[in-house]
Amino acid sequence: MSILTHIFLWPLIAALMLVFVPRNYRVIIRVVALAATLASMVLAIIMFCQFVPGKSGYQFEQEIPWVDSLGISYHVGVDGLNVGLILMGAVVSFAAALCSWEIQTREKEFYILLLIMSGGILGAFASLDLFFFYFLHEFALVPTFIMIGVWGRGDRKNYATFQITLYLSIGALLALLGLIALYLKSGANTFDIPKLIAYVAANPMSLNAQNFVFPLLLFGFGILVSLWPFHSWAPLGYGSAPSPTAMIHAGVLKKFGLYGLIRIALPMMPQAAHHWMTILSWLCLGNILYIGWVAMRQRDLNLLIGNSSVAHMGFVFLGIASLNLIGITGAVVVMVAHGFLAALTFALSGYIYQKTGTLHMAELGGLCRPLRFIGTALVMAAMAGCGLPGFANFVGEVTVFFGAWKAFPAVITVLAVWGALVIGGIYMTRAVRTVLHGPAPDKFANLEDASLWRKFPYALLLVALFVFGFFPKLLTNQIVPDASKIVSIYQPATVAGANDRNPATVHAATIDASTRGFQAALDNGQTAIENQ
Amino acid sequence: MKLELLPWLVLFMPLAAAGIITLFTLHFKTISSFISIGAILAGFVLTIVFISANGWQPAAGQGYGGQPVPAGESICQWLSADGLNIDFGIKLDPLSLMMMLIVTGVGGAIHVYSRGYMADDTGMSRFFAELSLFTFSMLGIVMANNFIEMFIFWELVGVSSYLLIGFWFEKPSAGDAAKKAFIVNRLGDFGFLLGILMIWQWLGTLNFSGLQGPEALGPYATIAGLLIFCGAVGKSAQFPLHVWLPDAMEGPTPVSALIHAATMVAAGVYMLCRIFIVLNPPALEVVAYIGGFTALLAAVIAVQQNDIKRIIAYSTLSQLGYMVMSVGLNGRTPAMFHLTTHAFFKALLFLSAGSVIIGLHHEQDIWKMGGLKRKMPITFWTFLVGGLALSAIWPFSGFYSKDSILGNALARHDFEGSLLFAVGVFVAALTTFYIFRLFFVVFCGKEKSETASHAHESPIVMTGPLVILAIFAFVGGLIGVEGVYNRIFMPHPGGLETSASFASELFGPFARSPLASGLGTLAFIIGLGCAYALYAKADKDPLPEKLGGLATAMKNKFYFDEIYEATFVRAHDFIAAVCDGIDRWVVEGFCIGSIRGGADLTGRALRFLQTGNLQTYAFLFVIGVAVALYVILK
Amino acid sequence: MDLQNILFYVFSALTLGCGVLVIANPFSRNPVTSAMFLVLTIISMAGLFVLLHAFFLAAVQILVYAGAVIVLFLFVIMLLDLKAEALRRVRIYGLVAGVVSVGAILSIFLKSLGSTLFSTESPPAPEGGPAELGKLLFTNYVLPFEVVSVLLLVAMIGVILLSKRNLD
Amino acid sequence: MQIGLEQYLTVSFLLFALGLLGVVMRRNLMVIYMSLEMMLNAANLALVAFSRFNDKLDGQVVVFFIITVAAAEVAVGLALIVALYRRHRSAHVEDLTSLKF
Amino acid sequence: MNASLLTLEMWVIALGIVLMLADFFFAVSPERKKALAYLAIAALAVMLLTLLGNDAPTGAAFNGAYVQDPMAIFFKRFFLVAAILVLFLTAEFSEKISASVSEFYSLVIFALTGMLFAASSNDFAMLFVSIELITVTFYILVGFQRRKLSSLEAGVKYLIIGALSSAFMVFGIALIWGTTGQLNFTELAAVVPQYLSNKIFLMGVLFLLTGIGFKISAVPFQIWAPDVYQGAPTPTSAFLAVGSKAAGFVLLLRVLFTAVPDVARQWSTYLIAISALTILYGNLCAIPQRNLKRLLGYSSISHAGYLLLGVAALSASGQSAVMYYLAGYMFTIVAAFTVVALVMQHLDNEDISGLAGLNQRSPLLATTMTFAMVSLAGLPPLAGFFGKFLLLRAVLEAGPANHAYYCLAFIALAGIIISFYYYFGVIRAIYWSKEASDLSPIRLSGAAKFSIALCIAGMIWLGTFPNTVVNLADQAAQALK
Repeated sequence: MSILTHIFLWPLIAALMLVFVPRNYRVIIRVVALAATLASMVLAIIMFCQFVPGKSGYQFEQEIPWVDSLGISYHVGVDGLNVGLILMGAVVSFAAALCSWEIQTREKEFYILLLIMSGGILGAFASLDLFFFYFLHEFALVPTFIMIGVWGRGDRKNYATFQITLYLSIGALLALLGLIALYLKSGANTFDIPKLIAYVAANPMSLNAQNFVFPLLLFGFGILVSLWPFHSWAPLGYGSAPSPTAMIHAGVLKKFGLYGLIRIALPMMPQAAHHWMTILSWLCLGNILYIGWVAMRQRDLNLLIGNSSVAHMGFVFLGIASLNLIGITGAVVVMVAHGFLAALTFALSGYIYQKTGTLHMAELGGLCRPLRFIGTALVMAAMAGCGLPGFANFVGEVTVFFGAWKAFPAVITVLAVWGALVIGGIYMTRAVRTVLHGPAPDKFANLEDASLWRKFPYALLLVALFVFGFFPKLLTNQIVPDASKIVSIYQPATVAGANDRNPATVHAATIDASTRGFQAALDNGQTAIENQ
Repeated sequence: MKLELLPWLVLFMPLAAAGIITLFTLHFKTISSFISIGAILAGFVLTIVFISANGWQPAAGQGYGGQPVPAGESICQWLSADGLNIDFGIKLDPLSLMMMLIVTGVGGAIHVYSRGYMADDTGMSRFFAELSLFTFSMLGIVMANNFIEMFIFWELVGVSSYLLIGFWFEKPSAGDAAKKAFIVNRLGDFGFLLGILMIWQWLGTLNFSGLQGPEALGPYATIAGLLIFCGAVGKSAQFPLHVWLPDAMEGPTPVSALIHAATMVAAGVYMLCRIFIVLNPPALEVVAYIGGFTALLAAVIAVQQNDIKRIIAYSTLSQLGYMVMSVGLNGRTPAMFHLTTHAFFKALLFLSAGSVIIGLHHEQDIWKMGGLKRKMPITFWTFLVGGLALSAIWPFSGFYSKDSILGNALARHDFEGSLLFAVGVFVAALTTFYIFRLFFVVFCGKEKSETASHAHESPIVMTGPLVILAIFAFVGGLIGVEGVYNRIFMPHPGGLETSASFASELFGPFARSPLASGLGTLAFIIGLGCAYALYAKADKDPLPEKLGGLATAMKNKFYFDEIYEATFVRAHDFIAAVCDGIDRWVVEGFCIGSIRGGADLTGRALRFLQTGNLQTYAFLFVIGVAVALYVILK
Repeated sequence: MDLQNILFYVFSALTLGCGVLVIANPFSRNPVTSAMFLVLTIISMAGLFVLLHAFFLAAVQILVYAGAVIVLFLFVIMLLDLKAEALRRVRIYGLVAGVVSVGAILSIFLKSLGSTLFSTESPPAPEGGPAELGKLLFTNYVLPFEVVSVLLLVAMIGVILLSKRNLD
Repeated sequence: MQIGLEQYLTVSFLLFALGLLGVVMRRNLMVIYMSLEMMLNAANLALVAFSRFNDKLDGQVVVFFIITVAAAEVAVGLALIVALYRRHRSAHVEDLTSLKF
Repeated sequence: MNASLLTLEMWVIALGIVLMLADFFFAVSPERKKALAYLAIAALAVMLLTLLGNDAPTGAAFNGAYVQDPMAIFFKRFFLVAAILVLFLTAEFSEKISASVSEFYSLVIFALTGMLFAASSNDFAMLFVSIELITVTFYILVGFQRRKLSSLEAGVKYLIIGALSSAFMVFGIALIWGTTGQLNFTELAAVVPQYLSNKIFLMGVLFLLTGIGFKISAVPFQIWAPDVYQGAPTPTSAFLAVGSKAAGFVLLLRVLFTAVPDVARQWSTYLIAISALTILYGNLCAIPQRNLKRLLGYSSISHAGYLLLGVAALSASGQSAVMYYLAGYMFTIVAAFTVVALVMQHLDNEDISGLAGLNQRSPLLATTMTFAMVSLAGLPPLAGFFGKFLLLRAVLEAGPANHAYYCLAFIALAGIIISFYYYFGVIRAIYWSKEASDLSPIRLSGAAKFSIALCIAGMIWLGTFPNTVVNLADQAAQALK
């Protein structure tokens, strides 16, 4: 039994157990939920440490035939692309479970749904079978709607529920169509992703087939990731969601679509990808700039955070769209980093809401004084949000910029950098200024700061951000080998691509060689050759 | 122990200090302060030890993967994906070592000073944590061996200055100032990052050791150079991004001294010298003019400011302008030399001003001071030394550095050089004028307010650093700083002037460029004269009625803030409003609304088929059959 | 123009005429008259059956339909004394709609009927007597026959249930 | 002319249409039900005619079934209508609109 | 001629008669009547296990009028399980119809007989009589609650429309037989190609399909469904939704793919259109619906549309998808109706608000309803999801042949999304509606708990371990050729 199975099965089993626990045994309910998520987090960390970067194929694999006639099998495994995501998902789930103390009503149902969410999405990330990949994500998605509907906050709760349900269902179903179409048109008659990739590599799909399937996947997954202009569900939904839900959804579930693009769409449909990625590169500017501007206008902290998390998705899309190793590596790093960050910000805003009863920025102010820890954490989160070094986000974003610079005409990268550095800076500092700085209203004079136990989730997430921000190699060394497998089919294309602007690189490489030794010279020489 | 480790230690001790303070000793002010001060002073000592052991030009450090690394670097890989190799390394050469000395030395003095200055502030632990964080980031900039690493610390100093400016975050003005500083710096970094991207694209490497002349950058050399320069413009508050620095005075005075006078704002100049090789003549020209203009503009504005710290802030701007100008005029040694001396005397000036402010219980308007000579003698003298050094009169340190800048400008014998030389001389006069305006108004004459009359001298913990800095501000020009910089900037025998006798050193400038030094001295005399004539006895500013509109324009900093408010900020807000409107009304309102309403209406309409009347049902049934028949059989 | 043809026209005219009178009787809209005309329709149709050599079915038609079904109808009508509809006026638009729709169907009927050609020569007529039918019924069609018996049983139960006096 | 299948089919079609018309037009459940019977009879006629001209008896067997089933159906249907009338005092479709929308 | 194939049917008929007779001397008290139901259930279970075990004999009887092929067996198993679940439901419902409940049981059994015959009928005479057996039985079952006017009204409506449709069907049979001279499906299939342009023949097929369309409530013959579902006694509605619809589908499959495959191919576009319209009609009308049983009526229309997806795909995978989907749909819809029966028993109307506070009154029922709705909405991990997955797969598979299939797939998506709207409305009413009138806990008998558990288990099992059923359905679909 693979460790992966344990990682995502424990929360589900716990959810099943909770069904039979009477609703008034609150302590037991919480303990079970925490224990399960903790277990999966510990297992995920172990898995992450045991993972051997660059080893060919998948690790911790397990395969059980499921529906033979359709070629569906239960197949889990990790490579560099999803190992980080699984770790992130497990950590965030645990943090979310910890943050669920803010839920006072119908705890039993809440914890059950929360466990379903975390277990399902971890399974989705772990699974190497198209069917289970989709199945488990959808399984994790449904509780989101119910949680927002039942435990949501704010007067637009119902509308938010309606909208998020509508959008995400459309997205998921489009993706489903795309996956089925992929399965049919590839002709491999299996849902097993590695087999599919191998098969398609051997006998590629026709251009028509690709151009039919790829948009379905792109926009299906895109809607799930709030790709501009299909984003309007996200801020509203997160604004009215209870914070644990927002944490898991914005942090983990949202990454599913991106992961799907990288894992499934890119390796199988190179030609279509080329055609669509240019479009995507402009759409993601919509995320980065447009949503950034929208975020500047927000008067509600949660809406601002929601918008900013939508804007961050733009960087991932940009990295994916660049279709080169640097960009995709960066994209994956941003996915992981943003997972932690989004969870952190929503947890913090949840705390503030719980203490002050409002997230309307005009009513807040000067919270750094009473809530010293929360305030500091929020400042850190804001800084991470506008891509400050030291946090994992910076690593990912800067890598994405390098990838995009290599792939696209300069203007795209220029605008993206503007969005990241300037616009991000503006709305984040505005938020800090209005919420944390300035004179504190008297009614907030003696709010109680987070107690030691409640500091834990925030600290956990911050530590994660710092660790990957200081030692990005922990992630990149695992990502690069497998990402390079994916981009390898794009290399001839990138030569054709708009990327031959530097004759001097070879020269540079030789100069470099004198300083950095022959190995480095070789690398740069290669890049130079690729770049021409 | 291995000496190679010392620099790493110097770099990371402040970070450790910051971490320890935040995590453990937030509630113990004294311990926190000692940790922080200890970290930076230890850094100072270790740096000296290292230099004395390895000399100014250390041998090869170590790299990863057994690769040979250039002299003085020790590297470890930070991130690598195919074309992109980002190292984390430290580069030790005279430039960085000297900067380390300045940062740790001056910084150390300021740390000690803050111990007294912040003594009665509840947030002192936080203050020292952030101060240590800043020290770490600044050292990082200095020691960085590649662009990304420098950019990382570049951003980190930005954020630590953000935190320190906003230290008293309850004050709305402080919060706003912090925000402004951050965003304006971000504008600069925007260009910087793009410049880095271009460098990487063309040179395929990010390491400073891999840099090559502008010809390697092909047609884009100028753009790349200027983009990089943007970073310096933001950080060193050059025109047009100079607006944040005066506001930054909202922070505690030690912060102004350390970050906004001695070290951080100088980082831009340092960076320019570091990557000087990639700048091509056109770019350099722009750099020079920007610098010169900033120097002039700031000096003019300074003449009409009444806030003691703002005056010094503007003088900082104009001195930075000197340095940038000098870099643009291909004089890196003068620039760095002036940076060093400026660090001494500007820190000194700020700290003295801080001591005045403390003495007057946070009174900052110079027209409410006066007659402090008797009440705060030490401060008086130290301030005088600082002022003389700033206004560059022989034999104060400022004289040598500024003179070498002017001399360098004159030595070019071209229009650009001469023009900027003239500007420099004029600015020198202005400098003397405004600093002594300040000096006379604050220290001489009679008390102009109640608080002034009850002023008192500051404790030793504050005056001590003042004295030390005063000494350096005095002799700073003669301790061979210039020689150290010459080691890398012009490594020909003529550069090594340490061998020369002290006397020739002392009068060197007059021998080298009599014109420059002569005019400089003349400028000083004129400035001092005017200042004395106007302000020695004045208890209100006589200039406004003399200058009229110009004075008000100067007072209002030539309305730069207002202009930016009206253009940049407005534009962003407008676009934001538009996007928000689209989002709210078109996407959410119209699209979603119509889909939802459409489905709902169709549903309600269709239900009216179900009249409940059997006959209608039968009728519909028959219609259905009829249609089907018609469709199928035509 | 032999006797068969004449009889055909007579019977079909009767069938259709009475059919019309069943659904739209200009003189009375009393269900009883409709029922009576239905009897006539069925009887004349039995005549057509005879012309088609389906003697047994003709008998069954008269016995079962005219003898049982319609009598049942009459019983019920008497039981319920349905005068109500007589008082209600016909809804014109409903009538028009009905006529149009049914007319459409009918036109398609006849069009397609005209378009398909049948063999006009009449083959040697099969003897639709009881013996032949019975043979078929109890060999090939015994299974449907049995099912129909179940159906009759169900109908019996149903009728008893639905018209029991005591509402449970 | 020779009377062939066509004529018989025409008659049965007409009869069927008449029944249909009755179902659509009349509002008395009894009469509607009679019209339905007419439609069944039209089918019977068609079957018998076909079996005559196809020279097969299966059609007549089916007619046999149809008649039986029709009888059963009528019994049940009338029982229902009676029950309804008892409960509702009306056998009129326009009074049967409690279930709608 | 091996009549041994009919053993099952014979036993079932016998059971029906026994039940009816038992009423006279055995079922004197309500408890005993309930016991009668459990006896019937046990008997059916035994038949399911013994007569339709894995080695159920296959073959044909009565010169091809009756076939016992994998598909017949699949559907017979299906009908038996459905009858068992419905009998459980009836037992819970019995006090509403206490006087003649045992007749109700026997009628259910007789309807079951009709369905069993329909499952293996292979010629038009069989088709006609079995459909009539089902329909006539349902006339009675729908109008069973004579105390309620709505029940009678539903009965009469079902009667008239049913009779109308069967008239069409009979006429269709007449025309088909008249033109081709064939009553047997298999023999008919051989001669169909030469009649493809014969309008009388096509008309006949159309009328036949009209009759079947009425049973599966496909547009434009869906109009009766909401009224009847609402008015009929709840067990009857459940049986209508499951049994009668499934019988319609088994006949539809047989007719389309065994009897007139060429016509089916010729009409694929019309099938697509019908399916699309049915989906949209059902879902759109359900949006503003407040009456739960009526809502389920509309949703059953939409599900008929989904099922037609598989039929329209004209492929083996489509047919097997239909069968799988029916299996999942059975557990789901019976669960839903069981909850309705148990919760709404004492309410006069089945307004959704009646569910308010159900999660306090009976968590089990609340969970069941939620599961049912989630499964109907087609969300993992329940049966509905995998069913829709298979159907969509079948449709997309047919895509290259005719691009209308892609549009059909998108319309199906639209329908599914619309359906979320009202299914979640039900869930919301259960969990967070304010106006909970009474919060008295609901007592559940062991049998009820058992049947509910059965339904939930079925939903989850089909959803998570679909392999077995999918394989069975595949075999059945293969046999259809």
